[in-house]
This record gives sequence, structure tokens and C-alpha cells, in this order.
Amino acid sequence: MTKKIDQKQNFLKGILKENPVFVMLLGMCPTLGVTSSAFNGLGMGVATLFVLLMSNIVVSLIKTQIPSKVRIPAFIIIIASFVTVVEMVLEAFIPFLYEQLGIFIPLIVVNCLILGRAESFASKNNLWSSIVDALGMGIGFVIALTILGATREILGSGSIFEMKFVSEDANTFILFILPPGAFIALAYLSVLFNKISIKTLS
Amino acid sequence: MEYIIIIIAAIFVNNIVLAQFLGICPFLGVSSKVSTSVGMSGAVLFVMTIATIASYLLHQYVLIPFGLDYLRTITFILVIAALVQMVEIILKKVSPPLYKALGVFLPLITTNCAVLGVAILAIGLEDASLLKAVIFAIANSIGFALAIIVFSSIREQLELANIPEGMKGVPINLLVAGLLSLAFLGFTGLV
Amino acid sequence: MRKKESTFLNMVLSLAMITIVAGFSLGFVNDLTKGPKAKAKLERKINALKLVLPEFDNNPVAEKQLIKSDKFKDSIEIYTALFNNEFVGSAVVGSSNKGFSGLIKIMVGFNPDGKIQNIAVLEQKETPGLGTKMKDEKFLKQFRGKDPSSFNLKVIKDGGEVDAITGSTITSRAFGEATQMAYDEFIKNK
Amino acid sequence: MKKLDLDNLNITNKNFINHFGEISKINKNSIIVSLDNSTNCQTCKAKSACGISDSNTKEIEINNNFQSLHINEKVNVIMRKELGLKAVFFAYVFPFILMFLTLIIASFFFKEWLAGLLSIFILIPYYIALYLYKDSFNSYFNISIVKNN
Amino acid sequence: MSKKPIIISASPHIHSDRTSKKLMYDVVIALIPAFLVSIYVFGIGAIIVTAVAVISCLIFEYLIQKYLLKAEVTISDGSALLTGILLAFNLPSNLPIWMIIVGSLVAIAVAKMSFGGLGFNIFNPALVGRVFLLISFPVQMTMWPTAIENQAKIADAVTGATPLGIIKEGLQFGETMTDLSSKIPSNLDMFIGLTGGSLGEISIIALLIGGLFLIYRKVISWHIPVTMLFTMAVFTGIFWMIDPEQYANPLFHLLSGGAILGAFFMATDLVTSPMTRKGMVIFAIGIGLITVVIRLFGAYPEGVSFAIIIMNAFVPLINKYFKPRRFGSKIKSKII
Amino acid sequence: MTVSIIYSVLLLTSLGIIAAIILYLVSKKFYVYEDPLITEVEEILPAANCAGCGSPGCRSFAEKLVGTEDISDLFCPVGGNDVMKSIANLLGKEVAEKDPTVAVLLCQGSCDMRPKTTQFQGPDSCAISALVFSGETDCQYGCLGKGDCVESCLFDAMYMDKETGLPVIITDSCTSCGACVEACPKNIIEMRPKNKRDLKIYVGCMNEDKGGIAKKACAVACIGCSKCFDVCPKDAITMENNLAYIDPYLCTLCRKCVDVCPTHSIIETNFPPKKKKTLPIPSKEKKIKVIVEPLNSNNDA
Amino acid sequence: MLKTFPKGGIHPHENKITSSKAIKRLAPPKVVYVPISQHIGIPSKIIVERKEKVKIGQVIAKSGGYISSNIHSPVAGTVTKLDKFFDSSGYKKQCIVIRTDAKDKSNFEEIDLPLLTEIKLSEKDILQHITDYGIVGLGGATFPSHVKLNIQKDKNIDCLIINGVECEPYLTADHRLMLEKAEEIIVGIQILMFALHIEKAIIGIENNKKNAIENFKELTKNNHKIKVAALKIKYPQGSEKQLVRALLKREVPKNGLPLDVGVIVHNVGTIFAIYEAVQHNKSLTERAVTVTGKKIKDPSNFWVKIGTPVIDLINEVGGLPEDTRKILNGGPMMGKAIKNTNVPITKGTSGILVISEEEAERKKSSNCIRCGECVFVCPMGLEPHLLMNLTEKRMFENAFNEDIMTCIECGSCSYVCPSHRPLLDYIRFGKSIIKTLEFAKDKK
Ligand SMILES: Cc1cc2nc3c(=O)[nH]c(=O)nc-3n(C[C@H](O)[C@H](O)[C@H](O)COP(=O)(O)O)c2cc1C
Ligand SMILES: Cc1cc2nc3c(=O)[nH]c(=O)nc-3n(C[C@H](O)[C@H](O)[C@H](O)COP(=O)(O)O)c2cc1C
Ligand SMILES: Cc1cc2nc3c(=O)[nH]c(=O)nc-3n(C[C@H](O)[C@H](O)[C@H](O)COP(=O)(O)O)c2cc1C
Ligand SMILES: Cc1cc2nc3c(=O)[nH]c(=O)nc-3n(C[C@H](O)[C@H](O)[C@H](O)CO)c2cc1C
Ligand code: SF4
Ligand code: SF4
Ligand code: SF4
Ligand code: SF4
Ligand code: FES
Repeated sequence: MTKKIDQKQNFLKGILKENPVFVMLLGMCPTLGVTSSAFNGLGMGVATLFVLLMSNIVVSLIKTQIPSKVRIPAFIIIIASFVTVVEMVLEAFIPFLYEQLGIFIPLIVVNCLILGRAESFASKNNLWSSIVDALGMGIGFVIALTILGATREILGSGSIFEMKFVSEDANTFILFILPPGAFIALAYLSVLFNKISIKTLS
Repeated sequence: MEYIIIIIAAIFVNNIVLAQFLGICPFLGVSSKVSTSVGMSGAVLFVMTIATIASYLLHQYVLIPFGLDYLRTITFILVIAALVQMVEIILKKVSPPLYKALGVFLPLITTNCAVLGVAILAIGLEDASLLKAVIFAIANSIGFALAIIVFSSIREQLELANIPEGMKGVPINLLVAGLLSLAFLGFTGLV
Repeated sequence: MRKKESTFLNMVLSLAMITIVAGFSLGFVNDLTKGPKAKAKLERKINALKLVLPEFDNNPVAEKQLIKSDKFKDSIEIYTALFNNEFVGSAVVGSSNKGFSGLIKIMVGFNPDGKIQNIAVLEQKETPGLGTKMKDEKFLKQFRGKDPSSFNLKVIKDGGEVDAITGSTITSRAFGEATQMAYDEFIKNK
Repeated sequence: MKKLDLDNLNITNKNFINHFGEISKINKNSIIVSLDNSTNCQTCKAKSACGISDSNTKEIEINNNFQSLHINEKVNVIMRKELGLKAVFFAYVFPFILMFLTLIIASFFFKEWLAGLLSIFILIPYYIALYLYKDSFNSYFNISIVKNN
Repeated sequence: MSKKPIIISASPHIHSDRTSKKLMYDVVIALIPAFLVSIYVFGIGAIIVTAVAVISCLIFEYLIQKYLLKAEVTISDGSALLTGILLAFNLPSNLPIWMIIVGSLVAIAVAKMSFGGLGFNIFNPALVGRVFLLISFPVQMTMWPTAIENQAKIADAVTGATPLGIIKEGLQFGETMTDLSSKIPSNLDMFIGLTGGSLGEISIIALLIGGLFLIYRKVISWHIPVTMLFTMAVFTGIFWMIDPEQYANPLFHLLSGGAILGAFFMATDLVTSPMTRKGMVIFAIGIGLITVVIRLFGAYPEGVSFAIIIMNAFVPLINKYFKPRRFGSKIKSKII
Repeated sequence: MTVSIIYSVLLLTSLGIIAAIILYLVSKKFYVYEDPLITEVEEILPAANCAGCGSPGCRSFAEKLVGTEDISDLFCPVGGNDVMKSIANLLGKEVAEKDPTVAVLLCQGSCDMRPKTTQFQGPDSCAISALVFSGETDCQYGCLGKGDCVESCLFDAMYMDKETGLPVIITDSCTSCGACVEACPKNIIEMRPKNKRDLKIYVGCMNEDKGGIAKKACAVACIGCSKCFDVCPKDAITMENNLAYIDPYLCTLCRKCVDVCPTHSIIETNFPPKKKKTLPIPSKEKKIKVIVEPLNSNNDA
Repeated sequence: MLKTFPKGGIHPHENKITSSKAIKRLAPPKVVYVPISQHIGIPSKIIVERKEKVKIGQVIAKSGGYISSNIHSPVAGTVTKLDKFFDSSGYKKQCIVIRTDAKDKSNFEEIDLPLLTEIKLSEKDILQHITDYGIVGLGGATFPSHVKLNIQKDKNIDCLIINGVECEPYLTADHRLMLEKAEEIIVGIQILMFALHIEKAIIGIENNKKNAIENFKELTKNNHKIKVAALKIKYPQGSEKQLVRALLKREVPKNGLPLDVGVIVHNVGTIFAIYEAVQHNKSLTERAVTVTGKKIKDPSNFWVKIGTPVIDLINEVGGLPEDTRKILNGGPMMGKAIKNTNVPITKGTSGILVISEEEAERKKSSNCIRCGECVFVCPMGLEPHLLMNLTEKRMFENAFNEDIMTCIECGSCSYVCPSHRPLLDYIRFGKSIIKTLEFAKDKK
């Protein structure tokens, strides 16, 4: 790549213009599946960010050593390894989060975001850009998941990060912590996000 | 009876897409036409079954005996990806016209989280046996088929609606999925 | 820097390298986390036990009893707690299938005299914000110190003494049933 | 109102599916058409990073009986829709049925692992059979191309 | 000589005198008897709930059309009014007012206007609103003021369960139908409407009068209600014959819950039901079946709302595969 | 090193290699290298997806640009020469410069020039009303005024003038995509070259009727008098079917014809004012004339 | 039970106010405007010049191709102009303008021709007469009859259907014709049966014309080959596909013609024109026209020369009412609104309907409420709401696949839609686009 990459731009695009959740709709399953609370969303986001970052780093480091034709399998192995590491670490040290996230941790492997980034960015760019890209995309993902989780938690449980701000018996929109709520909340959040990002970008 | 419960649970109560959030990408992505959705469902049926058989065998007879439980994720994804791709290659070699017709009709399917997810869930079933795991996989793929076919028919109809500008595209699709999922809550407690 | 060419040897070699590294490091991390993982698992059990049992100094998990039950598919788990080798109580896992969304599994700690020390919910699929209120202190506290032989574990509606969670009679009923079952087993195996 | 796109509007029967493609190679007796991205992905912003659907163009080979085609020409690839579903049947659904039946029957007679392996390996004879019937498939699944302009 | 220029337009140049507005107001008229009964049974609560639902539906529709969509305001077409009434008819008469407003918001904003407004929605707005409330606030949504006692009360209504709720809980707890028969109201009471329940669903006779009026006015055709009720009767009948102690009789199922309200007023919503008679029959069979399954085996005592919105989702599919037979598409007659 | 690590290495390596070989075979068969140039070209293109270039969207046009050797006959009307030049630079290919064009309306029949004799009721669409009749006025060639062209314009370069009932083209926004030309059922929008200062001279009329009939239907109709034809020094004007047409490539913008036109149907744009153009002011009562009685304007036999 | 077609159809108010008014003959107009495209197909070629004198029945424009027809001068007089004038299509079309020679006696002869029952000509000559004398279908479509009757050898026709349905509200020209010229029509039928070797003929008449039914029944008492069938009153029963279905239970296949099920359908007016052409060598230069409207003083039926301006007819019935807002060429369901009152009567004009203010205005349309009424009434089994949406969204391909091309443009859907959707407007638009596209494709 001859083009000089503007690192700030590179970082910001993952958060706004190419937000993986609201704009690109990547990795929808964990996005919808684990965001019943802000904390879960954050946890999943961070786990994904970690895998994304590490695999981007590794891919970027060894990109010259991999013959292009076995690229994809190599990437899959790398990603899966990191996912397994995350899985084991969570199980050992943050067991309750491990339980909450459940099946969606191994599924980070198939999150298109990660393979997509490895394939279309890290394997072509230098280490530093790849790190910035991974951070941008990953943080975009974390932010989106946290916002979604927070929205659902506020509406559904009347709390945020487990801190309840309504009385114990208050009526909350339970629907939002149930599956339909995930879809509906994301639908309206993405409308909002698009409105805002169009405004800020123009 | 046990199998019936598994089947009803997987199709209606815990629908893989609408309640478990697996396979959302193909659900949102390959559902603009009913006929493609039907084709996709057939493909998913096959892929889920073969993936479940392979990963069940791998898990039960390799990973557990050797205490390599923790390699579940990485080995499953490799085996499933390889198997699915191999089928495609074989198909291409064995019957080019068939392969051609498929290519015109469907996007290639590779591993997605529905397939991997079902494989992982299947080995975690209570009193798992191969047959049970396979039935679980089949039931889930039927659940997937049901959801995606209904969803694609709704999308076909919405193409003619005057959706407000901001809701067009992704939001309205998510909203429909949400309302579908809301409707399916009615099946709560069937099993 | 040029990319490696895609000769077969290159490919196999590079992949072998990657898998070896991956396998090695995964195995290594596994070894590292094996201990903590097992500990975390145990801790969860112990924590639950600590919650429902009076103070103990043995390892109840190691002294788990499994009792075949004619009523339930799974065998029933009973954990016995000793303090200074003295029986201070035992925790029994009770379950009921009659929850709003099926299985409810709880662990009930009994004092030697049969009074309920405390209850912890192990597994449930009830509606968040509704059935899940059975985990709330408000609901649980009515069971503490009650002896099921005198305290009727049915909900008030059915003539018992359990004050049901608003809107979740079904859950409360199942909860009572699970507690009753735990008590029955406790008495049987005392 | 959308722009009236006269050229891209093709009046075809409803039983057909229709893809746009471009001729990418002409061999002696076959031509290779690369299909445009499947309609599902065309508008997707994430296609560059997407794994589930083929973001890359797909190439298919068609027996050449149109002499008048040349490279880079836009063509329509037309196939009867029911053929698509039939193809799915032969490629996926039938092998699935085969696999499932084998598994059920084999579970009665063999150990679980053997039954499982058997049910996967049953595909091999199936594919051999497919291979043997290659020619009849060839004439059955005819895909035609029509010049676009 | 007229002062205005001569008009050119394409044929046809005459038009029947039916308008969609008239259709909507016909339905409103048809709902009046049921409303009157519910005022008699639940008193002031019924009026408050209905008024709040109607007004908030109209206001939401107005605000969305005017400020969000910046489109023409069409609140006078009667559809939002009807959504409001039907939503209210599906709620208990003592529901807190803010919940009714939330339900109206969901019905209008989420289920209707997000899809583009009248005619484009896939799901029945009133039912989406109701199901949203049911799932979000199950406690309030399943506390039914008992009949008559609460006529004059606004707050602190005496609540009881609906006949279906009594049966569901009783059976789950191991009672038999014989035990329960004393707890449920008589068939006559249910027919007239002297039971607990949503405010509009209780009086079978009033609803039937309204429904027949709609059929007479050709606003709806008989296919959906008759097929749906017939299916329900058949399936509950089968189970009842298998074990009358575990399953209630078909008549009870038809008279209780929202079966009649759903069959005549909600399943028949023109927008969300199939277009052809064949399609309608399939649709109604589906609703009947799902209702029975939910009532007998599901967690909820009542399944009509869910059944209708589930089948709403199938309507596009039904419309796609049950098209009217094209003239000349298959030649039946012999060609000589 | 524990046994478990050895196992894990062994298992993974063998699995990995087998899987990798398979995946390799697959990617060899399936992977089509997508030229990164395509994305770059796509980024240069204006992303209007208007199909004015003949490809269904910007991306497929980018593919075409990258894929074909000779791109001189490919042109993005929206981006214009600048964009084509930078693409050519990127690809190292040649492009032909095209004269930028702009849409002009060949009709001046505003409400007060062309009395409405009838009223159309039906969908607001030119194409649909054209199926029923030739328009609300007696001119059957002119604008129908329902704005199909405005709707078709993706660039907000057109609007309907409420006063005149005619569409107006905002020359600066017009990207010359040609959508409006295609949308108009009356074929009265033409793409004409736009020179530096956007000077244009053209006949704003399509009426092929004989002079008297044309004039009766519309005050600014071309009546086919040939005065402009006679006065044009460059033979840029042709007369056909009672209608003058000015060939933009022959016209030297001398403006001689503008003054001689008795009905002022020749339009000049952006010229410095020479003389104030006096449009014939139609009498009030002519504005909307209801014609239900036997009308002789039609058949003055 | 009266026969009818099974699916769809509507029953608008009949308003047949002129059904008891005998067909009057009108004095020849001062000027006639004879368009050269009065039939479906290729316009005829003008063969007269300006200032040329023409006689009644003289060919003034010759058939321009296979599907085309001769046009004869309706009056004796002088050709004054060959120019374009508005006709009922709303566009200016090439017309031959003839000034009637007030002195020429032939213009004023009352031509009541005697009944001739004997068929003298051979089969071939009959068809030749139909060709030469410019007979086109008078049921509305103006399809040249000689083309329709030129049946290939491999087709087997076993039934002739006479379309006396006249299901359009207001119109009564066919009804009057059946009463007044019944014998001639019977002869006409026999001519066609003889020429085409058909053994069976059915006259289909809606039950609101009981006297016509009785009349024909009486006349065909002794003729077993010709039957008279009373039909239930339902629009659009006059459409040939529906009529064939109603009378014979045969369904004309999609994109097919009645010919494909062994039937030929002709309007009663056409039959009468054929009778006159064959028996009296009379060319098609006049036809029966109903001039009506709720506010018209004296609505009547007339024998009108082709080319007569509408205003002449309207003056004859008492002039235009004050609040006229719409004038139709044809009935209210299928007629075309005309631009001004100088539009000439053509071979296809079955009536002139004057509509006043309150009925002329179209109501504003609102969103489709998917009530399915349009689907229910469509006699062709189409889904008009869908077709409209598809054309509105420019998805013509899908519309084509939904069989938009089989729409017979009866307007039942637009008539019945409670939301006043302009369904047929869009369907027509879709059809026209698809036709041009198909045409373009054929050319390729
Ligand atoms: C979405 C939804 C979820 C529910 N979840 C539970 C639950 O988890 N536990 C429960 O006992 N009842 C639950 N219910 C309520 C029951 O259906 C039933 O109304 C209730 O048990 C009646 O009990 P009550 O007498 O306490 O009001 C739920 C209801 C709804 C609508
Ligand atoms: C190209 C063409 C060929 C036709 N050929 C015949 C024919 O051979 N026989 C026939 O009975 N009618 C033929 N018709 C006429 C139609 O059957 C029909 O009478 C005409 O289109 C008008 O019918 P309508 O008024 O019901 O629409 C033909 C029509 C067209 C357009
Ligand atoms: C909707 C519709 C209604 C029609 N109504 C009549 C009618 O009432 N009387 C009639 O003679 N022809 C009617 N036609 C025309 C017939 O379809 C057919 O063209 C005619 O009977 C053929 O006879 P012709 O060739 O003699 O005109 C109608 C056509 C359509 C499409
Ligand atoms: C017969 C009939 C039944 C209706 N039923 C409902 C209904 O159940 N719920 C509702 O929100 N609107 C109902 N409507 C009103 C209207 O169709 C509804 O608001 C649309 O679904 C909104 O697009 C009904 C209208 C009619 C004519
Ligand atoms: S005015 Fe016409 S040519 Fe110009 S941008 Fe708009 S549609 Fe395109
Ligand atoms: S220019 Fe053409 S498309 Fe535009 S308003 Fe006039 S007639 Fe319609
Ligand atoms: S779609 Fe055509 S055939 Fe059907 S009712 Fe409408 S106009 Fe008549
Ligand atoms: S009749 Fe009108 S409102 Fe009813 S479905 Fe048809 S178009 Fe829609
Ligand atoms: S993230 Fe689940 S299918 Fe894509």
C-alpha cells in the first residue's frame, strides 16, 4: 500500500463511519445475544476487542510468512486460538461473566468482524496501522455493545451496570431484556445512530 | 417423547434465530427472496447435520478421552469448515452441472455461528447421544428454515410498502425480526 | 518484503508451524488455567454451600452423597457440613419441573434440627424481572429459620404459608415444591 | 419514483432466476461467466468483510454454443427457478436424508461412533453415483445465457 | 356552462360509494354493544381505559405524521381510532394510565407508523401493543377486575382471574375439570359477559351482534371468524373427548377469553389478513390451532393474541402461495 | 511439558494440516482475486449510483473501468471530466474528454402562455396522464407539468415552478445524468452542451403543428415561420415539421435568431442583457378558458 | 339460475334511461371529421386529395396492412382538409375533413333497407364483402372483422357467440338494435354461420333486456341452431372471455383468443353491419350511438354518421347541461373522457355520456387497506392492488410475472376500491411500459 494512512481517520472510522454494529451489521449474534445488560455487553465487547487486537497483531506480524493461499485457514487457526485463550481465562478468573456470555464466547471465532479485519486489513498493512484499526473497530464494537446493553438494561431492569435506579417493585419494560427487545432496541438505536452520524459527519 | 420435546423446543420455543440469536447474519442477509431462503434452508439442514455428526464424534471419541476438552472451539471450527468446503469441492468435481446450478442459485455457505453454535450446543445436551445431537441439529435447522422463510416473505411484501426514510433497510428488518420474536414468545412454556 | 510463494511445501510448513505454536500455547495456557478453572468451579459450589450452610471446616463437596430418587431422573445431591467433625447441617439440592419455564433447581441448607438455614437458586429459566424475583431477599427471607414440618411450603393461595411473588404464583409454587422435596430427602437421609 | 431502467429490465417468466454476469474467459467449447455478486450482497456495506456469503464474484462454466460472444460482454445467466431448488435438493437435502437414515439404521446395529462415521461415509457412494450420472445432470441443469444488450 | 374546466381522467368514471373511512366507522359502530356491556360490567374504568387508549393513539399518530414523517395527517380515517378502541378492549379495565399510553405508543409508533402507516403494517397494531404490555407488565395485565363489583371504583379494584386463568392454574396444580367447574362462571354468564377479563372481550352476545353487523355490511367476510371458531371447537373437542377431566369442553373455549373478539374483530383486520378466501381459511385454521395449543399446553392461559400475530407473520407467505386462480391459467374445459 | 500439551500439539497439527489442505484446495478453486483498484476507483466515483454511465451502480462501473482496456468510451456523467481524469491517472489509461452537458427544457408553455382547456384527474404522473390524453392544454407536444422528471432527478437539480407549472433545471446542480430525459414521456428535455459560462441558445418549443394552431394553443410556440432559419449565418438551424431546431455544435451564439423570432420561442441563457426581452403579455381572460362549447380552434374548417 | 361467469364482477347502477327510445336518424352533419385510425392495427392510407369530391360509401382511405381496414366516406361532399384533430384518444390524429354537399340528395335519403333473408353469395365472397366494406368490431375493440373471421384451417370453430350483453351502464344502443333490427341480425348470424360452417350460435343477452330476449326467442323458435341465452346482470359480462365462460363454461386460455376454444364472438352491431355489407353492399359509415347522461334533457339513441362531431349529437338532445364536467366517449366503465366536443364519432363509439359536476370529480385516494375487494371483483383473477404497487415501484418485471398483461381493463377494481386507489391507471401504465419493452426486445 503506497497510500499513507491517516491514523486518526483509521481509528475513528471504526467508531463512526464503519461502526461494525450499527453500520456494517457484523457479528450480529453476540450483539443481540449477550446485551441484556450493559456489563455483559461490555464484557463481550472487550473479549472481542482482545481477540481482534491480538489476531490483527499476529496476522500483521506474520503476514509475509504465510503463503497467500493458506491465508484463510491460518487466520482461522490464529483467531480460534485466541478465542480459546479468552475462553479459558474467563472461565478461570471471571467465572460469572463466563457463564453469562455462554455459548457466545466460542462464537467469537465466526464473528465476521475479526476474520474480515484480518483478511482485509491486517494482512495488508503494517503492525501499527493494524493495531490502530483493530482498536478502532474493536472500540466501536465495545461502544455499540455497551450502548445496546445499557439501553436494554435501563429499559428492561431499571438499572445500569447493575445499579438499580428505580425502586425494587417498579415496573420496567421486561420485554427489553427478552429476545424481542434486543431486535427492537437495536432497530431504533441504529436509526438514531445513523441520524447522529450523518449529522456529525456532514 | 423426549425427541418430540427437543424438536418443539428448538423450532418454536427456543427458535435458533428468534430466541437464541444464532445465525442472524444469514437470516438478515440471505432473506430478500423466498426462493433463496428455501434453498438456504436446505443447505443449512445438510451443513448443520454433518457438522454436528463430525463434531460430536470428535468431541466424544477424541477430545474427551485425551482430556483435550479445551480445544473444542478450535477443532470444531477447523473440522466443520474443512468438511463443508470439502463437500463443495467434491460436488464441483463430481457433478459440475449441479454445482453450477447451485452457484447460480445460492451464495456459498461456509461456517457461520448457527452451525458452530448448534454443534457446540448439541454436545452439551443432557444425556447426549449421537442420535439426539443430530435430531437437535435437524430441529434447529427446521427452526431456522421457518424463521427465514417467514421473514423473507415479509420482506418481499415490505418492498412494496412506503417505509419511512429512516427506517428503510436494516432497522425495519430488525423490527420485523423483533416482532416475529415477540409473536413467538407465545409459545413459551410449551415444553 | 515479499510474500512467501505458495508452493506446497511452504504451505504445509507454515501451517504446521502455526498449528504447532497454537497447540503448544493453548496447551500451555490450559495448564496455566487448569488450576484456577477447577478452583473457580469448586468455589462456586462452596460459595453456594457457604451461603446456605452454617460455618463448616470440611470439604462438603468431597463428601457429596448421591441418592437415587424414584421421583426424579437425576439423583439427588446431599452435601454434609461438619464443623470440628460435628454435624452442623447439610445442603440438599431440590428441584421442580413446574416452574413457569420448566426446571427450577435450588439448594436448601438445613440445620441439624431440620430448620431451613438458607436457600440458594442454582438453576432457573424463569422470566427475568418476574419469576427471577425468587432470588430476591424479599422472597427468600420468609423461609429462613422455618421448619418445613410445621411451615406449610405451599403458597397462601393453595392453603399454605408461602407469600407468593406478585404475578409469579407459579414460580413460587414450584419453589415451594422444590424446597419440600429437599426437605423430604433431608429427613430421609438424615 | 425510481429511474426507469429500460435496459436492465428483463421480461422473463416467473419461473426463472436471472443473474447478471460478465464473460470472463472463452475456451474452445465452453465459456466462463463471472457472476456479479449475488443480489443479496450487492448492497451490503459489509461485504468486504463478510464470511457467510460470497463477496467475491463467482465463476461458472457454460458450454459454448454461442459463437458471437466476446470477453467482457454483459450477459444474463438464466436458469429455471425450480432447477435451483432441485439443485439444492440433490446437493444437500437428499444427502441429508441419506445421512440421517443411515445414522438411524446404523445406530441399531453398530456402536455410536461407527454409526456416525458410516453416516458420513455414506456420502461417498452417493457422490460416486452423482458422478456416474454426470451426463444426465448435464442435460438436465441447463443454464442459458442471454446477451444483455 | 360550468366555470371549471372539463375533466379528463382514465376509466372507470364511476365509483361505488364504499370508502375505507366508512369501513372503519362501521367497525366502530359494531363495537358499541360490547362497549356498553363493558361499561355496565366494569363501570367507569372501562370508559377511562378506552378514552385514554383512543386519545393517545390519535395523538401519537398525529405527532408522528406531522413531525417525524412530515407527511399528510390522516388521523380522521378512523384507523388509529379503531386501533385505540381495540387495544383498550384487550386490556383490563384497571390498568394504570401510563401503561395504556405506552401500549398505544407501541401500537402506533412501532407496529404501524414504522412500517409506513395504514395498510403497510404486517402485524396487528393493537395486538402488538397488547402483547408488549402483557410481556412487560404481566402482573398488571393479568389482574382482572371482577365483574359488576367494580362498577363505581376507579382504584383498588377487586381482582380475580379469568375463567381461562382459573382453569389453567387449576389443571396445572392437579385439579380436575369437575373440581373446577364450581369456580368458573356459568355458560350463560360468560355469554352475557358477567365474568372477569379484558374489558371488551367478555360479552359474547354483544360481540356476536357486532360481528354479524360487520358481515351484513360486508366489511368482513364470514370465512375467518367461522373457520377460526370451528377449528378451535374441533381441536378442543378432540382433547375433551380424550379426557374431559383434563381438558375443558369446546363451548367453554369458545365462550371464554378473546376467542370471539379475536375472531370477529382482530383476526379480520383487513390489513393483516390474507386477501383471498382460500388464504383466509388457512389463516384462520392456523389461528385456531395455535390458540388451542397455547391454551392447552403453553404457559399462557390465553393464546388468541399470540396466535393472531403469529399468523399475521405468515400472511405474506399465504398471499404468495394462495393467489386467486388466474383466468385461463388452466383450461378445464375440453378443447374441441 | 505435560502430556496434555503434547496431545494438543499433535491433534491440532494433524487436524490443522488436513483442514488447511482442504481449505487451501477450496480457496484455490473459489477465490477470485478482487483488484484493490476497484475499491479505489469506486471511492473516486461520486457514489450517486444513478446508472447514468450505463452500469447498474458505481461499483460495477468501477469494475468495468478497471476491467476494460480502453476506457475512452466510458464516462461518468455525474463526476464529469475531473473524475474521469483522476481515474485515468490512477489506472494509467486514456480517457476522452467530453463536453459537459446540461439538461434543458424545450417548452416555455407556462400557465399564462398556454391556456388550460381541460383538467386531468388521476395519479400525478406525466407518464400516466400521457396515456389518457395529450395534456391539459391544446398543445399536444408540450410539458404535462406533473413532474416525472423532477421525481427522477436524484440530485435535486429540478423543481416544479408553481407559477409556471413547468419544471426548472438548476443548471449548477445538474449532473447531466440523463434520468430526466428518460423519464419525460414527451421527450422535451434535451441534453445540450454547457460551455464555460453556460451560454446556450435553443428553441424552447416542440410544437409541430402548423403556425396558426400552434400559436392559438400557446403564445410562445414556434410557429415554423423560418425567420431564424433565414437569419442564421452558420446554418445551425434546421426546419422540420413546422419547428426550428438549433444544432448546438454549429451554433456560434451570435444571438441573431433570438430577436427575429416573432413568438419569442428561442431561449438564450446567461447572456448579458442586451435588451429587455418582452414577452407577449396575454390578456387576462385568456388565462383559463373553458372550452366545452364547439371550439373552432381545433377544427377551423 | 341465470348463467354467468363464476369469479369477480360488479353490479354498478344500470341507469339505462334510453332503453325505450327508438334509434333516430340524424340529419347529416355539415362537416365530418373522419380519422384514419378508427380500428385496432395499422392506420388506413388516405387515397383522396384536398378539394376532391367524394360520394357516400366511397373508399377514402385504404387498408394499410393486414390488420387494418378500409374507410368510406360517410357523406357526399368535398374533402376540405387533411389535418390532425383531437379524437377520443386525447391526441390529435390524422383526419379527413369532408364538407357535406347540402345539395347532394344522397345525403338526405332515408335508407331503410328491406330485409333480405336469402344468402346469395359464396363463402369467399361474403368474407370479401366484409373486408371491402370496412367492417370492424363494434363492441368496443374495433378489431377488423375480416381478420377475425379469417380462420386458419387447423382451428376448429364450433360456436358463434353474439354479444348482446351490453353490460356497461347507461348504454342502450345494442339493446335498441336488437329490438329494431332483430330479423336482420338473425340473417347476419346465418350469414356468418354459413360462411364459416358453424353449426351453433348463441345470442347472449343480460336479463335486464327481457324484451330483446323474448324477441329473439320468438324469432328463433324454429331454428335449433341459434339459441338465446339470458344472463345474470353482471359487469363485465360483455367481455368476450367472460361471455364465453358464462355461456359455454369454456375458459379462454391465458394470452389466448376465443378461437382457441372454438368460439367466435361478435357484437350484435357488428353482425348487423355484416348483414348490411353482405346483403346490401353497404359500407360501415354509420352506427347506433346512445347519447345520454343524468342531466341531459332528452337522452336518445341515434343512427350517426361516422365523423360527426360530438357537439352535433349533444345539440340534438337539448344541449350541454350547465354543470357538465366530463364527456365520455363510451360508457362510464370503459369510456374515454374526451377533450372537447368536436371530437368525431368513430366506428368504436357506442355512446356519448355527459357527466356533471358531482359525479365527475375523482375522490382523493388513500392508502391501500389490503381489503382484497379488488382481488375479489377482478374477473381475470388478478391482484390489482399488487399490480398497482409493482408498477408504482417500477417493478415491471414482477408485474409481468403477476400476469398484468392479461388485465382486460374492465375497471372493476378501481370501481370497487374503498380507498379510491387509481388501480387501473397504474395497471394501464404498467402494461404500456411492458409493451414497449417487449416491442424493443422483439426488435432485438
Ligand atoms: C411474559 C410473562 C412472563 C411470566 N413469567 C412468569 C414467571 O416467570 N413466573 C410466574 O410464576 N409467572 C409468570 N407469569 C405470569 C403467569 O402467566 C400468571 O399470570 C401468574 O402466574 C398468575 O399468578 P398470580 O396469581 O401471582 O398473579 C408470566 C407472565 C407473562 C405474561
Ligand atoms: C393480433 C391479434 C390477432 C387476432 N386474431 C383474432 C382471430 O384470429 N380470431 C378472433 O376471433 N379474434 C382475433 N383477435 C381479436 C380478439 O379476439 C378480440 O376480439 C379483440 O382483441 C377485442 O376484444 P375485446 O373487445 O374483448 O377486448 C385478434 C386480436 C389481435 C390483437
Ligand atoms: C370489460 C369489457 C366489457 C365489454 N363489454 C361489452 C359489451 O357489453 N358488449 C359488447 O358487445 N362487447 C363488449 N366488450 C367487447 C368484447 O370483449 C368483444 O370485443 C366483442 O364482443 C367482440 O365483438 P366485435 O369484434 O364484434 O366487437 C367488452 C370488453 C371488455 C374488455
Ligand atoms: C374489520 C376491521 C378490523 C380491524 N381490526 C383491527 C385490529 O384488530 N387492530 C388494529 O390495530 N386495527 C384494526 N383495524 C383498523 C385498521 O385496519 C388498522 O389500524 C390497521 O392495521 C393499521 O394499519 C381494523 C379495521 C377493520 C376494518
Ligand atoms: S436535471 Fe436531469 S440530467 Fe440533470 S441531474 Fe437531474 S435528472 Fe440528471
Ligand atoms: S418535462 Fe416531461 S416529465 Fe417533466 S413535467 Fe414536463 S412532461 Fe412531465
Ligand atoms: S385488474 Fe384489470 S381485469 Fe382485473 S378488475 Fe382491474 S381492470 Fe379488471
Ligand atoms: S380494493 Fe383498494 S384498498 Fe382494497 S385491496 Fe384493493 S387497492 Fe387495496
Ligand atoms: S454473527 Fe451469527 S451468523 Fe453472523
